[in-house]
Amino acid sequence: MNGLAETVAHTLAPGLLYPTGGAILFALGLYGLIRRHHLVLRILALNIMGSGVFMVLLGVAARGEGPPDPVAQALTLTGIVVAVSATAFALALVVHLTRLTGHAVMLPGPPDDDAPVEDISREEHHADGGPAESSAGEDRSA
Amino acid sequence: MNALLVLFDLVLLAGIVGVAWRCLASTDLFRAVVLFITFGLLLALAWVRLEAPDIALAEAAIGAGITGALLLVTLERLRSIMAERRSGRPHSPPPDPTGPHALLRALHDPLPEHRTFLPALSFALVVGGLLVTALWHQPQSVGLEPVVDAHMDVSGVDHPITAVLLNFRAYDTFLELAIVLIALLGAWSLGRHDLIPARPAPGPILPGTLRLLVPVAVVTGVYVLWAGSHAPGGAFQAGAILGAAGILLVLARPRQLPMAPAGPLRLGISAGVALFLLVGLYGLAAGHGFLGYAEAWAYPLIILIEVAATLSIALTLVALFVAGRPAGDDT
Amino acid sequence: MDGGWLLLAILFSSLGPGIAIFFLPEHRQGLRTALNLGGAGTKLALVGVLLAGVLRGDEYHFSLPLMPGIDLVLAADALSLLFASLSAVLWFVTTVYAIGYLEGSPRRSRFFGFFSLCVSATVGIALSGNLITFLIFYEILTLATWPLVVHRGTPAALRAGRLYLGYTLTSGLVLFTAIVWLTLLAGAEGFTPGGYLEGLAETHAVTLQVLFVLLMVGFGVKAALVPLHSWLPIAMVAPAPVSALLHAVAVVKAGAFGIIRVVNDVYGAELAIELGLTAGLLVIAAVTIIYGSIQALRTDDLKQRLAFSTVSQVSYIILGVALAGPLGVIGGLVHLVHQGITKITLFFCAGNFAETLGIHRISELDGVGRRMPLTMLAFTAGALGMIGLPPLAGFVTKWHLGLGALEAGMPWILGVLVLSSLLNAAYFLPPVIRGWLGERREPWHEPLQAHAGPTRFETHWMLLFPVVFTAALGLLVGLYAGLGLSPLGWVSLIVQRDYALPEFGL
Amino acid sequence: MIANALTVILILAGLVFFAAGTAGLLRFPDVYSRLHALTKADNVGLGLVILGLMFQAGGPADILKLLLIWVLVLAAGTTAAHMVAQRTWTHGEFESDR
Amino acid sequence: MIPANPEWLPAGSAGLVALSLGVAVLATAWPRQAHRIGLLGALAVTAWVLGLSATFLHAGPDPETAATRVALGGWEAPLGLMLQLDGLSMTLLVLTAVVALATSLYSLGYVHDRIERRQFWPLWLWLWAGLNMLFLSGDAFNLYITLEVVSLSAVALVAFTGTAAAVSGAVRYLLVNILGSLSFLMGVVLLFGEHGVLDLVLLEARTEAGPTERMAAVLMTAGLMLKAALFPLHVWLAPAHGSAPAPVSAVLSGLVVTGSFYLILRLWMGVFAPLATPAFGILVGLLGVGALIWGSLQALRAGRLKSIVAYSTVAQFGYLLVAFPLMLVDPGAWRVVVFFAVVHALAKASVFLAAGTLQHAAGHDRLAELGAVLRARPRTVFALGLAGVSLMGLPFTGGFIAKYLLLEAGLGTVLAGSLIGVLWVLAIAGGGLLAAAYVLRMVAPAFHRGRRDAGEAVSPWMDWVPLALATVAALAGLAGVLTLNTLALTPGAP
Repeated sequence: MNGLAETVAHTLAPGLLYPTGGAILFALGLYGLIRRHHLVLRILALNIMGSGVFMVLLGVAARGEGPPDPVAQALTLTGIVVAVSATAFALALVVHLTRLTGHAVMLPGPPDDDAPVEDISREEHHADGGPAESSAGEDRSA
Repeated sequence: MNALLVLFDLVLLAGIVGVAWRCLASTDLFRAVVLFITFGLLLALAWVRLEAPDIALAEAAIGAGITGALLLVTLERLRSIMAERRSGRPHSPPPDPTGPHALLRALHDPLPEHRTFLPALSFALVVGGLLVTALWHQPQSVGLEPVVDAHMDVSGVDHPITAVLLNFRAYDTFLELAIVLIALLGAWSLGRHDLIPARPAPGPILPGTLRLLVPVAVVTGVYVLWAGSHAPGGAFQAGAILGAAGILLVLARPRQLPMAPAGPLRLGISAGVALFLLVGLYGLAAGHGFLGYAEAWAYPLIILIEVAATLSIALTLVALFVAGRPAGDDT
Repeated sequence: MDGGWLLLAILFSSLGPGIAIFFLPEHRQGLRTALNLGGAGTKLALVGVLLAGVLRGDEYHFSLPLMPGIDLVLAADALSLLFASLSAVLWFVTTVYAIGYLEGSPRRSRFFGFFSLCVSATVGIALSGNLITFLIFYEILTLATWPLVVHRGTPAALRAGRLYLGYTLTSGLVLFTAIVWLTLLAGAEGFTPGGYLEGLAETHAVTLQVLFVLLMVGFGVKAALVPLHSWLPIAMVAPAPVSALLHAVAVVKAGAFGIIRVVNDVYGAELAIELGLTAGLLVIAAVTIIYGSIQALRTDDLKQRLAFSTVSQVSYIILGVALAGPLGVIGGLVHLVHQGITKITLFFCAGNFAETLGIHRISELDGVGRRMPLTMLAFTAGALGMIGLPPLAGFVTKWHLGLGALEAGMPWILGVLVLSSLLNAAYFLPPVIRGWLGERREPWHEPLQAHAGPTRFETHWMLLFPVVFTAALGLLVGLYAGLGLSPLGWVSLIVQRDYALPEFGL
Repeated sequence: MIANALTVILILAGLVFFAAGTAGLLRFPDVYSRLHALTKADNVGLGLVILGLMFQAGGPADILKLLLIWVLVLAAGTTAAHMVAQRTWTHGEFESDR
Repeated sequence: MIPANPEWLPAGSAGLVALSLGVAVLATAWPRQAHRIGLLGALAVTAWVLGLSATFLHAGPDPETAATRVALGGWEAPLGLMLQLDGLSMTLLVLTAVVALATSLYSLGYVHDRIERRQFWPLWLWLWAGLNMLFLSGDAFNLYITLEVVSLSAVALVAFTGTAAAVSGAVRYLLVNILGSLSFLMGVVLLFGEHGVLDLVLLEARTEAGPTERMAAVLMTAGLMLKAALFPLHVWLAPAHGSAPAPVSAVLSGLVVTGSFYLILRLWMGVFAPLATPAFGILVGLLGVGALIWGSLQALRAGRLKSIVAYSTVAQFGYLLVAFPLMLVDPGAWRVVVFFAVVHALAKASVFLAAGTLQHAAGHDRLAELGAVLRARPRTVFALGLAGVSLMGLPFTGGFIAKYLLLEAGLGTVLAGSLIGVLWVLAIAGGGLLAAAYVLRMVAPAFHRGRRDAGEAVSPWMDWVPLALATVAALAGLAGVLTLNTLALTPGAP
């Protein structure tokens, strides 16, 4: 009986509880990533996975008696900044893709062999002049 | 006391997981994004509970705040693109009788999501289960806390996290700054920036509030930066706060972006990495190793790097919000 | 590294010009011709120097580490010189012929580039000092030949190219695997007269047998052993100089040369007999000889007939090697040279007929002897040589093969030889008879004159000279077989060294 | 001890306001009334919570910081509510609100 | 001639990082001169790497004296971060320098638009710096950061053409990369949680075959396999590599993918070494066979030149997987694997560059309509063919030597009595035939009869660089002994 109580207490300590929560978030994000096709949702799913990783890291760092591990916290801080950078870039890409194709969904399957490939080394191609030009991209609705 | 805390932990975790679940299960993008911001705020609470106030600060400012702003402006951009395509007339004002969300819903998945249910569920369960098993079997490790503690007196700062970030593992931090910069370079390479799809808010309320809030934000940012050497805070949190202020300014005048001219802007966004690198090279030349400091110089150098980094991060975050490269960059 | 530079120089005398030609603009015809002939001449001279050196007893050796424990080795022994000189002489002739043959046709830079590459690979094969080096040049040869086979770019040519690559690359992989395996077992030894595998015979007999089969499959495709021969007749779509090269000098010979190397210098005749490997090879060679001849009889296309004749004739070489006795080996090795000279003559002639008069079939040959007497004379000499009429080259071969068969105690081989000679006569005499005795009713249509104007001789001199030269060479090697420097004399020298025999007469 | 009791009481009172605001957000029929419920209740709720926390503060600096937080939230909340209302006024209600 | 001094190695390694970062930062801050900075920087970094490698080799042949660990900022592990220079990283740094220099020169001709140049060069220089840092990193978390530097800049470059296909490929590539990074990071967190250190050497000393290591191995390997496009996690590769600008495809297929593979190898040779079991090896080997067959078949079916090359990467990486079971039998085989990866990188980069030249000339890369340009550009076709021969593993190229050594290892397995070794041998030998088939598909139209049309003029860089790199790939066979000896200077590795 005493042993059971100890196990429960051990399990409910933040050093184990939060890592478990992190693992659940990681799995949840993975589930969402597979299930949802909208790219914004996929990006959210990846962010949730990332938060799961950070939760495991911080939870693990908070185990034990003393103050939490500052290295783990520093790593998490770095990780959060990396995550926001990647998210910002991903969102910019999604907007660009939507402008070109008309939807923010990843096209399934291998690349279309007939899809024209623009070649930036040729004369006729010039730097993207802005929305007016790019909105004329071809439509590849599924 | 302990039981209460456990209860708090359980409720908080349940809330976090629940919000994450609702966010991912949402059929409405706007709702998902709002739930995600909530998720970030709850996470910040969890970080406080895990004795990580620095991370909580960063999560609230960066994870929830900046990410939230980026997500919302993305939704708005998607909406306006869809509206343009619908109307077939570029740059026409979006038709709005049905409200923004019908269109967003139209963006939705043409693919049969139901087919992925079982594989996704089993896969996630297996991964999660294995992870939990591994975590529960982990012995308690000492970690690096004692090592960091033993070196605090030679680190030049009093706050262990700042010591790790800017001294012991300065290389990581340098690369982190680089990643922020690369994300911006990537976004800029996609094309020039659009108009931000927000209409200027009429009336004096917003400008008036901003006149109050922006100075406060600047002061707060500087304070957080300065505090970082001995207490929770530092360049990233400060940069995020200043960046948020910048985003507010951008939003207040979406039609005339208060962007700096190209040359100074480029210098500004790369100032953090450039200065960091110079200091690192100095360390290499002076025999302290690449990215190393002489003990006596550690504090001023760290502060110098942090100031530059804060400015660069703030500027970069605003630029990421605007997304495309400024027109001046091409001339 | 003694004298290794000479070996390298021999390799690069064709490789260098080849690469230079490749990047030459199409219209730089004079420079291209100069490079071609210069390369061929240099190579000939260098091989001469090498020959003199080897006769003096000098050692030539070059090695370059490729992998730990495995070197790229070039070495000159008597056997390699036999093949190298054959290639050098015939390359020179073929180059002259090809320049004449391709005059005015497009994409000559590419053609001659790969042509030179091809010969470099062949000489590399000749000079290889171990199996891995051999494999390297063997595969380069495969690749360098493909552009020549598909040179015309017609669908038929491309089909032939695909088939050629399919066969040779697959067999190359088999060979590759076998050689790696062998090297794992026995180390990266150099070719040793008498073989270097005796030590393994006790413990790894079955492995060695399996490896031998794999090696024979690997070489057999290029040597066109039945049933691996079908690419060869189809590859006849290539231009005539290419066919000549393929059949007489490079590809087919490379396969045969590989088999010689394996039997003589890797396994060694004794071990090969002991393991029962030669018997199988003999049977296959015999079957190929007969089968090739029968197939040659059945076709009316001149080049096809020559191709099947090659299938048949190359197996004489294999047969000789598989007899694994001194006399048999002499017969096989000497046929390497004899068949090369004779067959190249025949292909040149066929090319001349096609190029000058547009004749591709035997049934069209009636009366050609009167229009093109020199070419027809050369063709006759070659055909009689192939049949084995004494004292021509083919006879020398068959004589030694027969002696070798008796020496090995296998008289049934004699039957094979007789039968094949009859078949040879049956498919080579009709074109000769038609050419001299047939009557041509309608006038010749002259595609060559049509586009290049009248020629001083019966055809372009660059087409005629090689034919006459090789035909004369073919006669000479038969007539003066007894001389020390004739192929036969040279081969006897090789065999004496290999089998450590005292001086012996015939 | 008294300070602690006051803290508890004030925070609980603040929570009541928060709960009321949230109930309003969930139950009221349109954007304007929801804003009405939310902003007022939350402003007062937060004020009460901050007041309660002041009793726990270590010194005047902390008290000032807490006050500053309240003022900032007031300003931000007001502006946000204003903008939501303004947007609703010009563009109609969000579909998901109905 | 100054004698090389082993004491220069620490400063040399840190200096390499600093130099490549400095070039990238300078180009970012001064985009108008980015291409000039890039060119000078490329030359400087390449020279630096070559000098470093000479010093490194000079410090041999004892791996312990040649291999160098540099404490950044003067902080030794576990507190600080360590750079790690050994035979493995040195080899890959040299490879990176060669391919990157070629790509830089090629890009001078390829990216000629004044404005695009400014966007391209900083990203490319960051990518190069990221690769250099990845190969030098000796810290688990720092590896995650360098991986992110590499992936973000790589994704940005994939999207560079701005077409729907490219951006779609880039989005997919980015999501996959983030997922891979997160999976990797979760593994790092698990290891850190159990052992409390991040330094690879210290981790290696502390790990045993426990549940943490197992889970971390699964997560990190899966994440890296995703990034390295190892079968069956390869689906993102062809859309991304096939739609990117040619120099970017070259770097992605040649270096970026190799970088992830390098990490897998490094982890399994060090931290996860206790976990490697024969059953695991066979599983990986079977995946490799699958990759070989599937990738080759896709390459045989694809209609676009660059798609063929991209699928060929999937197939060729199958060899690397097939080599895993061989390494369990003969631990020394890892050097062969690395040599194969090096040779593949050289060949694949030159094929992509050549394909880029053809695409530029023709304005598209649909194989069916490319004949006229192929016929008119023998130099480029020659480069394509030469590098293709290396991919097939035929002599006299680096590919042949690599294939030889692989086959040797495979047959060694068979001789050691492993029945499934026969399958590995068949796969290694047969893969060459499949490669020959798809290389032939690319080259054969040049030999068809038909119209010749050189198409759009190309800059001399685009004309000659593919050929030069293909020659290097072919001659890499001569560097076999040198490479294997360099790799032997890796302490702790068999």
